[in-house]
Amino acid sequence: MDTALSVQGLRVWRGRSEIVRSVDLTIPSGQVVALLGANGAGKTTLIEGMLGLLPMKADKLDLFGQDVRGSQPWEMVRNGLVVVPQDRYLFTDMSVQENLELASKRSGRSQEQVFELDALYDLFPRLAERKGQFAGTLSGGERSMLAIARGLALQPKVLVLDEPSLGLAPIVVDLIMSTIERIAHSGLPILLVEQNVHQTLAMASWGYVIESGAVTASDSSEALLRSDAILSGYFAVDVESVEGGS
Amino acid sequence: MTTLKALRNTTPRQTINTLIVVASMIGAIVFPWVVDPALVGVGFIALIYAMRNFTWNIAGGLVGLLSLAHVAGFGIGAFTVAILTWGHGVNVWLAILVGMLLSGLVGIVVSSIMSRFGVNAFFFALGTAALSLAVSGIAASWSLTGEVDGLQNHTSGEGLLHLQWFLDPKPLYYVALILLVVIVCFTMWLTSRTRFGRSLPFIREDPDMAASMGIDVVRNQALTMGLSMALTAIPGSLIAQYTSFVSYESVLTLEIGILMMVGAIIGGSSTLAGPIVAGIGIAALEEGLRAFDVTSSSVSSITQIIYAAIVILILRLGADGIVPMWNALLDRLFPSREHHEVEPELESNDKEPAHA
Amino acid sequence: GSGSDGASDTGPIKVGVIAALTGIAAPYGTQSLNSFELAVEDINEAGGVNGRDLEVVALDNRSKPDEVPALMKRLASDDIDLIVGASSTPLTITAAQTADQIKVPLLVPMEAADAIIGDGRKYVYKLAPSVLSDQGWAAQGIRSAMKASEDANDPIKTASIIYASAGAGPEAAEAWKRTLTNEYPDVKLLDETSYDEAATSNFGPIVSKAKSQNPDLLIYFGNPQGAFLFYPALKESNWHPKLTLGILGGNTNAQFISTVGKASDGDMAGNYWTSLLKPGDNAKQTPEGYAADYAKAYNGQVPDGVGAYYYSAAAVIAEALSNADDISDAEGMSTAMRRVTIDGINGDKLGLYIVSHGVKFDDKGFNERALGLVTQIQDGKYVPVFPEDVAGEPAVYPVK
Amino acid sequence: MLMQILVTGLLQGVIYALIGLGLFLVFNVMRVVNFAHGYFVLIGMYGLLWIAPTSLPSYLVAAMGVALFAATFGYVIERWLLEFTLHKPGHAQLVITISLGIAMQYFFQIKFPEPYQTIANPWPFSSVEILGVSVNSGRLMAAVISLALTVLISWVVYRTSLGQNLRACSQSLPGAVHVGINFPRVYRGTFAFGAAIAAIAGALLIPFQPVSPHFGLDLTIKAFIIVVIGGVASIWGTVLAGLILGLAEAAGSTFVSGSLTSSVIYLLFLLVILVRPQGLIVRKADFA
Amino acid sequence: MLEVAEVAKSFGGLRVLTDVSFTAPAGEVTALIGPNGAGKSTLVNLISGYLQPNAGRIQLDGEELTSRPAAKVFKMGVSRTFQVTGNTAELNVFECVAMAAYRQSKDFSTVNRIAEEQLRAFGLWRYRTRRLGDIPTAMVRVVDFARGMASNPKLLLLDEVMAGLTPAEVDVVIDQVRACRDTGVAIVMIEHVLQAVTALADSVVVLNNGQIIATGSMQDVSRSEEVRAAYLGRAATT
Ligand SMILES: Nc1ncnc2c1ncn2[C@@H]1O[C@H](COP(=O)(O)OP(=O)(O)OP(=O)(O)O)[C@@H](O)[C@H]1O
Ligand SMILES: Nc1ncnc2c1ncn2[C@@H]1O[C@H](COP(=O)(O)OP(=O)(O)OP(=O)(O)O)[C@@H](O)[C@H]1O
Ligand SMILES: [Mg+2]
Ligand SMILES: [Mg+2]
Repeated sequence: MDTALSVQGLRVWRGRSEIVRSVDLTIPSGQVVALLGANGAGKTTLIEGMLGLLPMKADKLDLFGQDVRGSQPWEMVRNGLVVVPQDRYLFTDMSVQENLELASKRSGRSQEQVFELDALYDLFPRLAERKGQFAGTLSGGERSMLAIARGLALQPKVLVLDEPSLGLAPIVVDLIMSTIERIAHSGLPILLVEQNVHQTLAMASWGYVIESGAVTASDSSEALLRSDAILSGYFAVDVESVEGGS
Repeated sequence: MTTLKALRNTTPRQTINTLIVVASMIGAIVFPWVVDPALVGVGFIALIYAMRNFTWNIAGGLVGLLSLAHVAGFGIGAFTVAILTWGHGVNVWLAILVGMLLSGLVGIVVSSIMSRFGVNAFFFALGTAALSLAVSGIAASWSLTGEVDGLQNHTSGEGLLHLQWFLDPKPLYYVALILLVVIVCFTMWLTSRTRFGRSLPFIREDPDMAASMGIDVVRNQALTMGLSMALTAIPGSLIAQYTSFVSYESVLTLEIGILMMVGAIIGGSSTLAGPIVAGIGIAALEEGLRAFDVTSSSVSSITQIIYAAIVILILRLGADGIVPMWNALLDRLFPSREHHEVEPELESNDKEPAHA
Repeated sequence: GSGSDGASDTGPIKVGVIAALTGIAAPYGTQSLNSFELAVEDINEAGGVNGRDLEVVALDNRSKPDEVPALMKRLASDDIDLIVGASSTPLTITAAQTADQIKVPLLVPMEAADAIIGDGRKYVYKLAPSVLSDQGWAAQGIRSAMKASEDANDPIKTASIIYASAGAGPEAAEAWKRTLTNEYPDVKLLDETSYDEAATSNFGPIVSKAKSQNPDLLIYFGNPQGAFLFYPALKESNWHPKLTLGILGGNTNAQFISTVGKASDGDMAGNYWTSLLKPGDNAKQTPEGYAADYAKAYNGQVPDGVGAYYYSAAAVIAEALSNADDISDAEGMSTAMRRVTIDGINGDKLGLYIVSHGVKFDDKGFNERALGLVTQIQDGKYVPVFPEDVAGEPAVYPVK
Repeated sequence: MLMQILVTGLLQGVIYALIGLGLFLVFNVMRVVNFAHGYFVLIGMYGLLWIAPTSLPSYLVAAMGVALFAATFGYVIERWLLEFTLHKPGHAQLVITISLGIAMQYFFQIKFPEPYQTIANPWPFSSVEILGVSVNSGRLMAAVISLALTVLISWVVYRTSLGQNLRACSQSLPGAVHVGINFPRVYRGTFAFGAAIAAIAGALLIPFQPVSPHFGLDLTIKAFIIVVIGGVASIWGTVLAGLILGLAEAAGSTFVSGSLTSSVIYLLFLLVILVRPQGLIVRKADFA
Repeated sequence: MLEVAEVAKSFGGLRVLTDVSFTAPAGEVTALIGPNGAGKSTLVNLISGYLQPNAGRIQLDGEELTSRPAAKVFKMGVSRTFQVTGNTAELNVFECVAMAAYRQSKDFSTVNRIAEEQLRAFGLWRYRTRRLGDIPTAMVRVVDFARGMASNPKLLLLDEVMAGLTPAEVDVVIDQVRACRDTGVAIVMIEHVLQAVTALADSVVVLNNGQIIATGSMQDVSRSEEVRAAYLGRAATT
């Protein structure tokens, strides 16, 4: 089986409203899959649902061929599904170093360490400069870097990045994008949520467009770049203007 | 005014709740005439509980100041009446005003000192608890407050002017009821209509953001605390008149402070009605549990355990308290328009230009 | 309540009890209600009063003074013309105030500050002596201690007072000092310390201060939470005054001897009561018998003077009812109370009155015949030592 | 005299520190203000009263037993009564623990109607002289054992990965989930542990401290004072605050008269909150 | 006009801003760009009264802002948005905007009217009854922006309001910024979304390591080698 993660008929609720309705999604091993969609389309909700943080139902939720429905979120993480959350959720009163140590220690039981701390600091020299500083006082961009580094320190088998470039300077965005590409080449399957369509699709092999909680298009990235789906699903601001347009 | 209308779409829930409020108002008015005369005193105590919880909630719920200093306000209200009216013959209404003023002053000072130093919510609770305990200790050792024996009312005037009726509890009951209604209306007006009142949720949730909207956080917090404590002095004064006796053990125990907090929270501290519902509910529950045969003293302890269990159960069912739980229930039974608003609604003037 | 409808003339006579069954004063309230009910059972067994049974209607005031007025009014509206209560001083003050307002007599069996009666009330009767009064436990305690030392030809020369600042502490201290200066001017008071019970978890420092002054007589007041720590601390200090003198509170608590153990030996204290009191000739119930009955009825618990006073209060009420012309209303009841005269232990008609002094209420409502009893702990028992007419054994002086 | 105050104050303070520590852990990790904490101490006290051990070995076994029982009890309470409130805003947990305390208080009142009892001193010696002050063996051993436990606990929190998980949960719950920490287990464990420490403290107290059901609230408040003064940043703050409270009480009962002792202590406490709102010990980031 | 003169700020031993001076004229958009951690948000915090500078002065139309508390600064006409949203989840969208409108009027109904206008202008009207926690994250910053406008400010500080918006939404906000600028407000905008900077900025200030390394128009600064190396990277060539 060469799919890393595969979901079918995923439905996720926030409070009493069903935000994600019947989504199918597959991440093949060693590939980057893009998840695109307007604000509030439900991307974050979908991810949190998969992880088990929100109430959800699915016909199928397989991680490396194993049914993981009903697993607790921390079990998912320990099984290798690592999410870099949109809200970052850093340990604010711990130093940058402690944040990373904590993550790498937690992972370091059986697997070999693919991402050593030193390698992570090489990746984000900014963090190396801020080693001893509390995570709570980092700048917006520094937080994003730390969140990504922490995710990598957990030695993921599948990596989900929720808007990793949010608030990052263009030069760092480039850096991150190329890093993601490099990591992906090393065989780590990645689900990438981004607003930066072109850069994202350039890197991804496959893309999904999600709109009001449902997948409206799913295609190879080349096809997607040329498709109407991007125009109607992604650039549209409101459901009503889509309706008006169609 | 279209704005207001749009904001105040009456939902079935609001209609039902309005009906309940009207019904309970009528109930409260006729209560003394339809029940056993001895129960009127219980009704009075219920109103005191409600008033205590409600006034606590102005600071505790609306601004999130988990205060245990309110018992000091309650005690100040009681002791001021005792010292001024019983001791020096000052008119009781005047004494109540003085008590409110003093208590409010304490509130303002406590809050402005504490928030100036950036004390967080739990520490605020404990700091104010310490204050109350200190005040209680002082009252127990100061001759002005009667030391451990407390003060008694030996005056004999009766009537509205003296706020005293020795035999019939009905008039005092109505005074409490009217004061409660006035306090509630005033608070409703304050929180929905004035800048000060509308700023309170911002202070509670995010003081930093509040400051960026020109809200003087420290000042408004202090004023709310002052207002809240000043109003808490009222039930204190009424209790003093009712029992004709105050001492540090009767009006300045930390237990009272905790009860105010507990009452407001199980009722639903995010709502205005919650603390009142809880106050009346607790009084009714205490009365109901009294119906057990108390001749064996352990039965009395068992009722306390039952009481605690009921409180836990209520919160177990809905952590936000009784009134939010009730509202959620109504929303489920009678889904309203608001519910559909989760979907983007179609409004003609709502479309922004999609492309410039 | 008033009105004498025919039915109630033959039915049981209801007596209200307001007690603290929960809350801070619960330990007192519980014992008092238990004892009162025991007494009512005994009275009814003995045929009741004028052929009518007594019935107890009890309400729990939860140790909250603000609940008391409503409870009193409820009892009154339930046609109850006599109320007994109400456990601790603040509760009793509110009860006394309400009693005067609603004009229903209130019998206060136990010690409560004199303030409950103050300059006089029409409807309040206090059975026990006061801490403060000249015949009270504090004054009697001093007399007893002095007498013991004089009998031993080693009169006390110096004394120190240590007392808890809450409860009866300040009143006791005042009475002790007054008695010492008025009656024993030769005794030198070395020191007077009041301490805060809530903040004192170790009496080491306080005891070592007393030790450094080394008084002959160490006078102490504390509630159980204090006394149960103070005496062990005294023992640990390897110093003992010639005599320790206490009063009520912790020193006479039912658990005092068993918890404090050896450290309590020889402690003299103004005490409500002890089961070693000699019964009177007319005894239907003896102090020892009461203690045994109580233990039997309530899981082997040992009662102390609080219970004995409530037991006796029931006897006082029976006495009042049996002499009364008219008990159909509160006014009649009050008159009946004022008429009660009991000479001493078991001096009532039924023989159920088990405390050491007699009963005769004065105009204000205080008991003229109330007299503080003093006991000393000898061989793990409270032995009555003062006044002489009830004393069992001579007092031990000096201790050890 | 001064020596006397110092010795009694410190011995009492160490026990306070241990009691405060249980509360500190629960507050710090779960943000739960456990108003029933003092009543968990009573579990230890009444538990031993009920078992009434007569020898040192049986006393130690009994102490272990009550700790185990308290841990189980704490676990159940956390699991069924508190866990559901933890992700919600508002202060439901506060009221729940208050109510739990009330229920426990009256339970004890029913089960043990005779207040203020202690057990026989289990230690083989009765008192010793320290710096010229004679000290009851129960107090001395309670302090020694408390100190040892305190050191052990701080080692766990600061030196083991278990402790790191605790601290992670205390700072960001979602963060903890995202690095794969089973936070409900951490929560339950912490709460159970806090209850066990409290019960042990109770077991250490009962040989010399008579117990009554009302003692619970007193202890809760003292524990809070300690935690607040100590600050949430470090265990050592709690320990220091415990010692300070012990000393303040010892000095207060000698030098301040009457009911003002508590008032003075509470006002001092208030002052500390104002001067050091973050507590005595604040952890600083190092700007290396 | 906002004048920032020789401002410096450090945290503990860490120097975050050194000797920063620039002006932001009324009716213009001044873009503040620079790498992460350059000190941009810190500068906004200094101007809006959340932090006090260690040195230097900040003035608005000749009035001193330096070391004034945040609430006072707001009253003097400075509105800001937050890059990192705090505990705002429970707050109501309408109330947020209405609260800010109190700077314009004390009257209850006027305030509500202003709030309504702003919400409609920003396309947020449909969210009016919602909690901030229930609306898409990126929209929270747009609400912040609307809130800023409702106060009729002299100076508006926008800290990455476009982050996380889709290109189309960015266009909408760009229009709003323009409209706002045209009413004569001085706008200081921190952005990493170059699409917006290019479209809006009348002048650009580039911060790096707490120091200004370039100022001028977008074309000017993007020609600078230093800016490219520190900030723009590949984006400069596309
Ligand atoms: N607590 C809640 N209750 C109801 N609806 C909610 C709640 N929280 C969020 N929503 C709604 O859920 C929808 C999906 O939000 P989600 O955060 O998943 O979107 P997203 O695609 O990740 O957007 P973004 O690009 O802003 O991150 C939004 O419309 C939002 O308004
Ligand atoms: N309270 C603080 N204590 C210590 N360092 C701080 C504090 N606040 C900010 N810093 C540091 O100051 C630097 C500047 O932070 P600032 O938030 O101003 O950056 P920024 O330019 O807004 O970056 P971004 O574009 O990533 O948001 C950062 O390196 C940050 O870590
Ligand atoms: Mg998202
Ligand atoms: Mg920033």
